[in-house]
Amino acid sequence: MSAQGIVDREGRMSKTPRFEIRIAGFGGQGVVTIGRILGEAFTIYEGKNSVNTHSYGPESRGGACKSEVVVSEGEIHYPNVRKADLLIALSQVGLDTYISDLKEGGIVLVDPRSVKNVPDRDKYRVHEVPTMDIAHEIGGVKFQNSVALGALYPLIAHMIKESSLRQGISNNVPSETVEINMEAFKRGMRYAKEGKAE
Amino acid sequence: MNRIKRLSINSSLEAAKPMNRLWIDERYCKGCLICVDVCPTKALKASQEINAKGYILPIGNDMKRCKACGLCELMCPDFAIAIEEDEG
Amino acid sequence: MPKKARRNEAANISPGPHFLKPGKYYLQGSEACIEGALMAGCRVYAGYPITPAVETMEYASRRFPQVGGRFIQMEDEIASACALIGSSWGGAKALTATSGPGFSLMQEAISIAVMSETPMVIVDIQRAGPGQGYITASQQDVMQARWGHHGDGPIIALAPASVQEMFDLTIEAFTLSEQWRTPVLVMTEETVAHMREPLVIPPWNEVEVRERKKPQDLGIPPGDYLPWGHNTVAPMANWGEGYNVNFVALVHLEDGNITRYSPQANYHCVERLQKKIEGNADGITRIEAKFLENCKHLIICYGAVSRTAMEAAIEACEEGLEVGYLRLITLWPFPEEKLRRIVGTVDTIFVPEMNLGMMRHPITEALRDQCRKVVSIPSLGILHSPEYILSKVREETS
Amino acid sequence: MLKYLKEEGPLGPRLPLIFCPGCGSGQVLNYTLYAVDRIIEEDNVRKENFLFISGIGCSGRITSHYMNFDSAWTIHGRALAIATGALLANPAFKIIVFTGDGDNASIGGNHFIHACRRNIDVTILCLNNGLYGMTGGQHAPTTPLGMITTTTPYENREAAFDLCKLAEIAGATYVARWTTAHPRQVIKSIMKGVRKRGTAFIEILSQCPVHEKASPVAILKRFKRDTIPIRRAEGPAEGKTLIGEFCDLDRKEWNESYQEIIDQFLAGSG
Repeated sequence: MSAQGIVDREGRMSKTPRFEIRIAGFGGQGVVTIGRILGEAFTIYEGKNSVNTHSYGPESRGGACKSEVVVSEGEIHYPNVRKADLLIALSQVGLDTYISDLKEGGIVLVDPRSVKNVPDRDKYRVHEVPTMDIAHEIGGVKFQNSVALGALYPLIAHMIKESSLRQGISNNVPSETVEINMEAFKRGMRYAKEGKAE
Repeated sequence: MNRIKRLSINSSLEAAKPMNRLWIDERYCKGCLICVDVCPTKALKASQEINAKGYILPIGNDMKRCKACGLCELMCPDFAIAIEEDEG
Repeated sequence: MPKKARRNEAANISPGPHFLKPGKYYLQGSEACIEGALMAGCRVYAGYPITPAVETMEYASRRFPQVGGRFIQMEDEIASACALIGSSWGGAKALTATSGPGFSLMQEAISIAVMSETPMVIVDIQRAGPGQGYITASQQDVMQARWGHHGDGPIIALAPASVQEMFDLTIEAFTLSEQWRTPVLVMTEETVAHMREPLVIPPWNEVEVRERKKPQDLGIPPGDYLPWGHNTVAPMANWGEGYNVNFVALVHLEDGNITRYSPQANYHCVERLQKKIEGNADGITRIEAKFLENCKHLIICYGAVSRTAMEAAIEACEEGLEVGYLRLITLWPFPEEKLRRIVGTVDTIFVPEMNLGMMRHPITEALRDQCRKVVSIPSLGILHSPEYILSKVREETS
Repeated sequence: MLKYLKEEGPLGPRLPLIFCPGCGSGQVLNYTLYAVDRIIEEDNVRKENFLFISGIGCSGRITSHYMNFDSAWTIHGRALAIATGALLANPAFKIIVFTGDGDNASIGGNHFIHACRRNIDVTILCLNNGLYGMTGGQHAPTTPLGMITTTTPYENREAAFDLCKLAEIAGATYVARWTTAHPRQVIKSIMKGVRKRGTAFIEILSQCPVHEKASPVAILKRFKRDTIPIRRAEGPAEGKTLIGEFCDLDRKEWNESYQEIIDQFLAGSG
């Protein structure tokens, strides 16, 4: 957490510390869904304030796409990420574009299937999870977002309960796919903890 | 409609993967696999692994069967498959 | 949002189970806009798909029938705006949402609505222009909002800066459109419409819902009814109420007579419209000000950019630069007197906008003798970052 | 037909196409270029005479920045108005308009019926995928009754146009319907349309895998299964969509007729 809290003229804490998350990849990887689930989980189930924004090109598939979540105890003015605490890069372009915006010692989660050159390990806390492959094994690339969330959980467990993430996922995926998405979440988490998915 | 003689030359053939009379350009192919389905002699098939963009590309199933009929090139939505120029 | 405790009659449709229960939600700006419209008693949505206003329309297509409302996807934006006019005079509160290209198509219908004093609400989720531009955010339609429709004639335009305000200001838009019998524009950006943030739905009876004044309420029988007369805001009889209302948008006398044209009639007809809105600007408009006491410089902003401006103003204060913050919640009618009253004398006024400088013109005109210099801070296709605004402030004030 | 596309521009690559994997738009572009290639070859028409115009939507993106021709990517639904203008400046243009079911029959409906009424020399390729693809799967004037889309969550309650009937009634002199699964027929129809002086309207059922949530191959198979050529359809089409050529008439083309007015003056001035 970056501490920049100040008391403004009216004596109100108007700028509270922010935890900034950015997810980057290409259209169809669930980048927007991951952002929405994280935002909802932090706000509805953890009682924090959060702003989730996303931006993508006109392409429904294949175009570059990013989603951001800013989490804070108090008011959030500027809605976008300023210097990310956590970067999830599901594509090489996503990593290359945003790695420079990651704080020193920030966390970066990459998918080695599409990210070939891994970021500098002593500058950032790098985690590699083959989210695309794991999703592919249990049913298709469209479950990649739940795998990524599972892989992400151990890294932010100090800020959010597993149940909040699970609840966020079940609210934001088609009802008939909740089960597979939960399985995807479990495998992503297990891989992050034990280095293997099954 | 005679055999499609004037074939489109994939001008950047070096970038494409040669497969005995067929070139597939991985920069353009999005793994829709229409070519695999329309090939009358089943010369193509879907590969097993996914590429960096998450697509499953077509690969040769049995390229000896390929008659260079051009149906795959005709039906490809992304100009990603081309038949080797016919010297004859 | 004006918090007057009044039961939410909402055109005598008791709040059905499908209103969101009071409490905290996590919605997208587009969704909050629709929830606000429903809460305000809006029961007709007529729209056409255009990025980035699609989510608003899709959410409306799910929600409107749930509360007995009707949703339609018209053949284009011209048709959508025309449908709003029909729905309004048919007795309903009507809404649409669009973006730049669609907003341009709607201007003729808006002009007719201004002349005929037709209440309706249009949400413009601005994207980069001109032409096809791009689908990212912008504030490049704010002058079109005022001057886009042909001819004179005022308009009311609000600028929400958060998901909560997409809810609150849509309700306020309907309140103002019914109260002043005028089209009201909600000028937002792709940023706010697509942003997800907490939204608090207040207890329903705290939501001020206003209905248009009707001749029946004032005891005016059909024979004596002047559709464009009686007082500053003429009561509005709707079709189907036995008042034989002849909707016209030609220059007309207060009873709707269009045969006795004269330059005087023309002047009176249009000047009356202008006075109705511009003359009551002080009551209609709202602004938000912070850190203004003895500030040396001032940032004036609106909409999504105000989120960055607030962060920049706070950090500027941290650096000892005396920078005040003022946000226009209402763009049109331009709150000139209010600004002159609230802003003392300052050195430099910074106007960050997601265009090449538009609202800086009325700002400059209003405060020309209360500041040394107005500096425009433009950004196209992307929301200003705090660093960008701060760098401009430092540059000008060093 | 890659030779008719610009793979590179002075400031960088122009491909791959923007379309989703397996989208019909790319196929229609390819079929069109095959037809144009044959016409340039057989009728020795100059490549410079061809003009591709499109509106907005997925179909609009067909005449994007990679066309190795003169092209215009214009306003939603207004391609035909712009085409009309082009013909007023130069009646010799061979104009092909790419449009979609929404672009053409919803916002562009008025220009569509007037172009047919006037019988201006243009070949209209209307990709009909039954929905709005670019903006995310909303219903269109061609969406069948009962369909669920992102703007008809409780089933579509509006009847759909028959675009070919509309074109025919409005006055188009060549009207045909095919699907992307009938490449040779599409190519032949496009060649006929370009060669015909007058309004040629060719509706092409085109797949949208993303919003139909089906594989491109499955939809192409469905196009083959659920359509029946007019020749073989004696009785009612038993729920199948009629494909084939609906009309091929001769009626004076707008410019041809207007030229008669101009010629009077030229003749008069002797």
